Amino acid sequence: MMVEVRNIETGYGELQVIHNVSMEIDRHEIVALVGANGAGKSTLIQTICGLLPVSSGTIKIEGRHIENTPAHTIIHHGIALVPEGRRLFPYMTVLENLEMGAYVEKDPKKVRSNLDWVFGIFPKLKERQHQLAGTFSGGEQQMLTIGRALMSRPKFIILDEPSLGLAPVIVDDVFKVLQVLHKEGVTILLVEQNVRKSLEISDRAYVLENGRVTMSGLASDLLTNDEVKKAYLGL
Amino acid sequence: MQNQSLLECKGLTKRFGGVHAVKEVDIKIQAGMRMGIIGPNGAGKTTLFNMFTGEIKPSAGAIYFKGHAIHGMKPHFISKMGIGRTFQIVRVFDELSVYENVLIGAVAKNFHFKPTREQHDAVRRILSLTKLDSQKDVMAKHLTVAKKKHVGLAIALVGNPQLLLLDECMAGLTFVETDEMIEFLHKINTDMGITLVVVEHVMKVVMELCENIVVIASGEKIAEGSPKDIVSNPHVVDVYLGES
Amino acid sequence: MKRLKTGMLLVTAVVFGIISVCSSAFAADVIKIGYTAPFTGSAAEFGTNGWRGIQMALDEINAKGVSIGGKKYTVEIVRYDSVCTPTDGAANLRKLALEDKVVTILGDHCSSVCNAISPLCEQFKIPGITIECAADNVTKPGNDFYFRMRASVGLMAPLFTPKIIEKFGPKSAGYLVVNDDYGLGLAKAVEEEFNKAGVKSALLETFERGNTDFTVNLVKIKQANPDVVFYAGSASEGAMILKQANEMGITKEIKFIGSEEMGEMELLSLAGAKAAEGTYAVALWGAVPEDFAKQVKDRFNAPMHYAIIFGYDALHVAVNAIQKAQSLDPVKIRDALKQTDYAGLQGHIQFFDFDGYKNQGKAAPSLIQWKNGERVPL
Amino acid sequence: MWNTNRIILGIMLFVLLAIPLFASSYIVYVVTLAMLFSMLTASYDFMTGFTGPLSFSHGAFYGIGAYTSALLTLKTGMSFWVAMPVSTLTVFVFAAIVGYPALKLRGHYFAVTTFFFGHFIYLVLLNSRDITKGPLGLGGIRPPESLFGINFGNMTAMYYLILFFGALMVVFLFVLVNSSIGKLLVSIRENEDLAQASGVNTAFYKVMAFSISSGFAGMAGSLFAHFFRLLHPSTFAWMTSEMIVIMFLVGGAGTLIGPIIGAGVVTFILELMRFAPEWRFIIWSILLIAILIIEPRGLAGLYNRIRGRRA
Amino acid sequence: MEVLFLQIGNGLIIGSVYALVALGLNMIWSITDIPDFAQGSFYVLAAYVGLFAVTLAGLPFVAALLLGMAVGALLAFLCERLLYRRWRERTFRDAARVQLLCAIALFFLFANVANALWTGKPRTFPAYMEGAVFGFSYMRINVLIAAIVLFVIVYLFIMKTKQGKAIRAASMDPGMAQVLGVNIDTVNSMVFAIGGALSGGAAVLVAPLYSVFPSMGDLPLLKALVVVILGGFGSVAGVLICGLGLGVIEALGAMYVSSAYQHGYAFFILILVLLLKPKGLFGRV
Repeated sequence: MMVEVRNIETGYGELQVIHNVSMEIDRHEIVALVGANGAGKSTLIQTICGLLPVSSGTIKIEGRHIENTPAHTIIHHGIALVPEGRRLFPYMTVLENLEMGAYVEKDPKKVRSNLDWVFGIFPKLKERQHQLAGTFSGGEQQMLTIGRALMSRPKFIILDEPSLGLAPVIVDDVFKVLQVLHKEGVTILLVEQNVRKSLEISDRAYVLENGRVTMSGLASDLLTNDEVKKAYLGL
Repeated sequence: MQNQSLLECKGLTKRFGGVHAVKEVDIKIQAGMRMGIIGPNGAGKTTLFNMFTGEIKPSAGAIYFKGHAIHGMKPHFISKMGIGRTFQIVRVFDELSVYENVLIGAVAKNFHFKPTREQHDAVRRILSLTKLDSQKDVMAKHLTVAKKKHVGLAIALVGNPQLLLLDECMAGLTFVETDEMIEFLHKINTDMGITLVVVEHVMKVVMELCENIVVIASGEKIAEGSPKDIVSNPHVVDVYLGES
Repeated sequence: MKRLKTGMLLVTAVVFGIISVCSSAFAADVIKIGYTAPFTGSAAEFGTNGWRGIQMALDEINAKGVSIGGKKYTVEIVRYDSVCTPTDGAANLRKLALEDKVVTILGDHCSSVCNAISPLCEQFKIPGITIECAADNVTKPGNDFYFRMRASVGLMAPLFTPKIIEKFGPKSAGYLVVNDDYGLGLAKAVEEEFNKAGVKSALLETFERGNTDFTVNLVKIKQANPDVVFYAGSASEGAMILKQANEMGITKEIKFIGSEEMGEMELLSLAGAKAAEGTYAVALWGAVPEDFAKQVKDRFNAPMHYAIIFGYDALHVAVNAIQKAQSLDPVKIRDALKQTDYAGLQGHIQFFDFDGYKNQGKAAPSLIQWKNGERVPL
Repeated sequence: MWNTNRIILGIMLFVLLAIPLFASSYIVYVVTLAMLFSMLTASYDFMTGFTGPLSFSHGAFYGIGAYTSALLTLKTGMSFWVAMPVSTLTVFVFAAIVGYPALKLRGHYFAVTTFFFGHFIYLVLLNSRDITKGPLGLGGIRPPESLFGINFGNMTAMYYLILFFGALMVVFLFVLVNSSIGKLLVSIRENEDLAQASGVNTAFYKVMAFSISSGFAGMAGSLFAHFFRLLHPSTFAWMTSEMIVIMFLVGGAGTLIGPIIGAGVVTFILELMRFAPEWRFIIWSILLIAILIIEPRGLAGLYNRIRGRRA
Repeated sequence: MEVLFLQIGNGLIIGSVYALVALGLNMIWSITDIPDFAQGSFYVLAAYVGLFAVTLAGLPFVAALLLGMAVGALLAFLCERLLYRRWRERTFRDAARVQLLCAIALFFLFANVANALWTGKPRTFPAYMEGAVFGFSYMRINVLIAAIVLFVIVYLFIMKTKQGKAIRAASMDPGMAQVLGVNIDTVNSMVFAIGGALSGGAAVLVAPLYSVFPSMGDLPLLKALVVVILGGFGSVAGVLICGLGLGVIEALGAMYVSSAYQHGYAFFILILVLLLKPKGLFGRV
């Protein structure tokens, strides 16, 4: 098992947001996490990334506990995050942003080869590597964010709303990239509003409602599930 | 008054730097209507709202409320004219009790050196309407997100607005709570005659609540019509619901 | 909770420390003399020197003891910080006079504070002796209880300006002064005397206490090019000015005359002999016994300074008056102070009433020139 | 809370009324200064504690009030009883003019800007020698003219006069704070955007709070001028403004009574340490840091914690 | 003409001191949101340490300079570790104010410690070099040169090195930087240490020109605060330009308007700039 989340409870101060959530992600899987705004998806992700402490429960990556470890050590476990809203460093160049992605990599040769790999996936970034990230368009920024996350050669990558605010054509590109990554053997947790699209490319999915997992199963099953259709597809 | 719309915007445009957040949008909202505005995140819905309430000045275009041009006016002035709003990221007066939160809403609209008996009565009425009376002495920051949304709604309602702008007021609510909220909104629309404009993601809400829907994508209005028309509009399904 | 505990412990410790120190030192047969001076803030250096002089005198006095009516007493100094602000000075004086019941008060060093405490001395009928306040108005509207040993700026100026005019015959003069009562007061007095003798005023430059860079002022002086520059301010700022002026070659072209602080030995350690070379200064003391200078040097590692001498003399004057009065009654001490005729380190000390001044000493200042690191009297 | 406040204020008033009956003139003097500082911190709290922006220019308004009042009585022969309201009003208007552009700045920008404004006022007081006599100090200020046969030349009368105006001001501020105005001010502190969207003219209320608070500082300044009868720019330098902020935070922001007590406590501690001239401010800074570590919300926070634990 | 040249030169030299103190302050402020008043007292303590290094230990000036920088860095580092960090999480509303107040308390504390330990008497820092050119002594010119060298070093550090990039990233988005493996605690310590080193360096550089005394840090600190706001957060070049510019404006203002208000011009400029450009002249982050 790549990721094991067991019975975690967490929240902000006195406000509990996540109630007894468990989740498993196997190696080389794409798992979708869907739910309404405010259902607790972002909170769950922040907890996995160490930005929020858990009040109870465990999180394990490849059998090692990572709950309540400082956020800056999480990346050593092979986890990378593509955050909601992209959160690039706008006054740094594309190249610098990518280098930040490999911040924990000490070997410059490995950084170089990771960079070549990312440039291979996103050739456009190579062309414009000296441009400031803040001057990019939304779609380009999304590509850069994914590229930055890949720079650490993660085993497990979490994408938080990668299609947010992007034109449909660009959204397609993003999802294509995900499939490429999947083929390269990266485990993916995909948090999406675009429920239909994400279920289409995922292996399995969890539905989060009000801080609790209410449904889970194969993505193809959920896609045809009437309740999901009604709640998230509005049909 | 019959053929004059309550709120109307013409050619409304907002540029941030070189980017068009909102581009030449025309919308007419008739009094008593329940209008929905939908669109993908980043489409410019909240920017549109912020221009209606005066928080952002439009780059071009005009907004009329009850026939008066209100673009460029200060938010507190627009608020006093009868436009209430709630915020996408829920905002309350954190370290004050729920009662005080709502009382501020009343006092801000109609200033008396000491809040009058009528104002206190109005606050109590609104609190029971929004089912907050049992929690009226709780400090607002200790409430759940759902309850905070009610407080935000109560602050807006206590000022007797003619038009209420609701920015994602369902986000984070359970299905049961959502149903209750829809019912509540119906009630204030019919009983109190408040015109509603909602920005929503949850399609179910828009479908059940709104008579008329405007779809916005990349800052532009791409469709307008009844819920049924919108759902069957292939263009809308493309950009908003995701193509199949 | 642990945080709270450690914090509480800290507070208790500090408070307890304060109380224990406060309640000590209530021995019998002690004459208490108050001292208010700036010990912190930008004027702290003045208090430091005064306190050195007082400590020197105190040890001498206590070695012999003071006998009143055949009873031996030792002297104790109660000193408080005035931070050079009038409100603090007034609080000090009230505390000294009413809580500590001192018989005489020394201080302060800042004229603004002296102005605030002098009426209080009269109100509480307790004699006060200022160490070095120089503004005229300190003793001018004067009262019977406030004394000053040194000549005020208005008295000083007529005493040394003729020497300058006689020696250099300047046609124009510039003024570079610290922006406070002392600097401005002295500049005004000197300017008056100069103007009477037909010396034109070229420019008046002021600077704030605590300033470190004076190049801006010096360039302006260089441009105005007066025959002499009169500086009024402390040695510390004066030293920086001399260093910076020397760099720009100003002291070679324009005769630089400093006020009394610039005639102090410590100028050498601050500015260096090279920067001071050839400049002139007003001097408040001629020579002190060598062993006294050596003692000061050994004890505080400090060069001689007039404030040390003034502090030393002030305490001696006060104790002499107490001994002469043979009483610890402040009013009797005041009467004895009026009769003071004491040969101090700074010269002969007497208090006079004249021209609206009251209890005013008038030891005449002299002029010196710095040559090869020596004070050479003119 | 309102009731506890009333009890505390009542006890304080009683103690303050009684102090001159048995204490020495030194104590009376120190308490008078503490009362003036309490007036400053309470009025400061009205703006900063209730509407939010931290400012470092309160000492400057104190100084403007003091010099205005002193100069009016000295140069025009105006009576203190006219000069005090006039100087209060002057500071009020002046603060409104300054505050309108300045309050558009947010956060530390506003704080640092006010800091320099305070320093600038100090420089003006220092360098306008023709008017303020600058560093020579403005002396010869008359005590307030006798009223109802009370001669304000003696300190005890002055003490009661300052107590009277201080109490008046505190009552006035309490009434304001407990009125709708107070609620609107707090709404700005809690969430400026929501307040604006709810119909609060935030710009107006911020400037109003700033002006009222500065006006009262001016009034305290006027009282100080005629109490101490000698003005020197150093009394109103940046140190004073910082002291006000420290007393305010030690007391606890937004409680009105906290800063009043804070001013007293800080004055008391500093007086207590007068015996150690060189170490006074060192001990004081360490104590201050210790207070911040124990209870960053000040005395009011400590009180709430102790009460909360017992309950 | 010569006068103008002299004044501009003097302005640049004073300005470079402002800029040095402001650079550290700017980095600290933009990353931790603390206006670290205590920098003014690190300035004082570093000057004393430099002084003792030269007079008591007989070290050469360069060694004293490095020692002063090290002491400044160490003190700033300790203050962050032991004090400011307590309130970093900002779990209550007044946390930012508490940090500001703590900074002011530290400023009081260290300045008074220097006063108590070494008295208020100014001390002379021996000259380490003789001679002058165009009316500027070599020591004076060195201040400007050293300031620019330090600026270049800091610039290269934060632009080119990995740690520098981490600092920049943390100033733009601390949460994201953490997720990428940047330890925010380390970044904060580093920034404070750099700030302390720059303040300390500035102090030792100018000490031979002036004197060493407990309140010597007041004016540089005040001016540095103005420079930080004028320059805007996160711009090294902005700080340098504004620091030097403020120095020159003060010198020219004192020359042609009035020297009594030499230290008041900063205020005018600040108000003017903030009214026109509320984010400072070069601000971006």
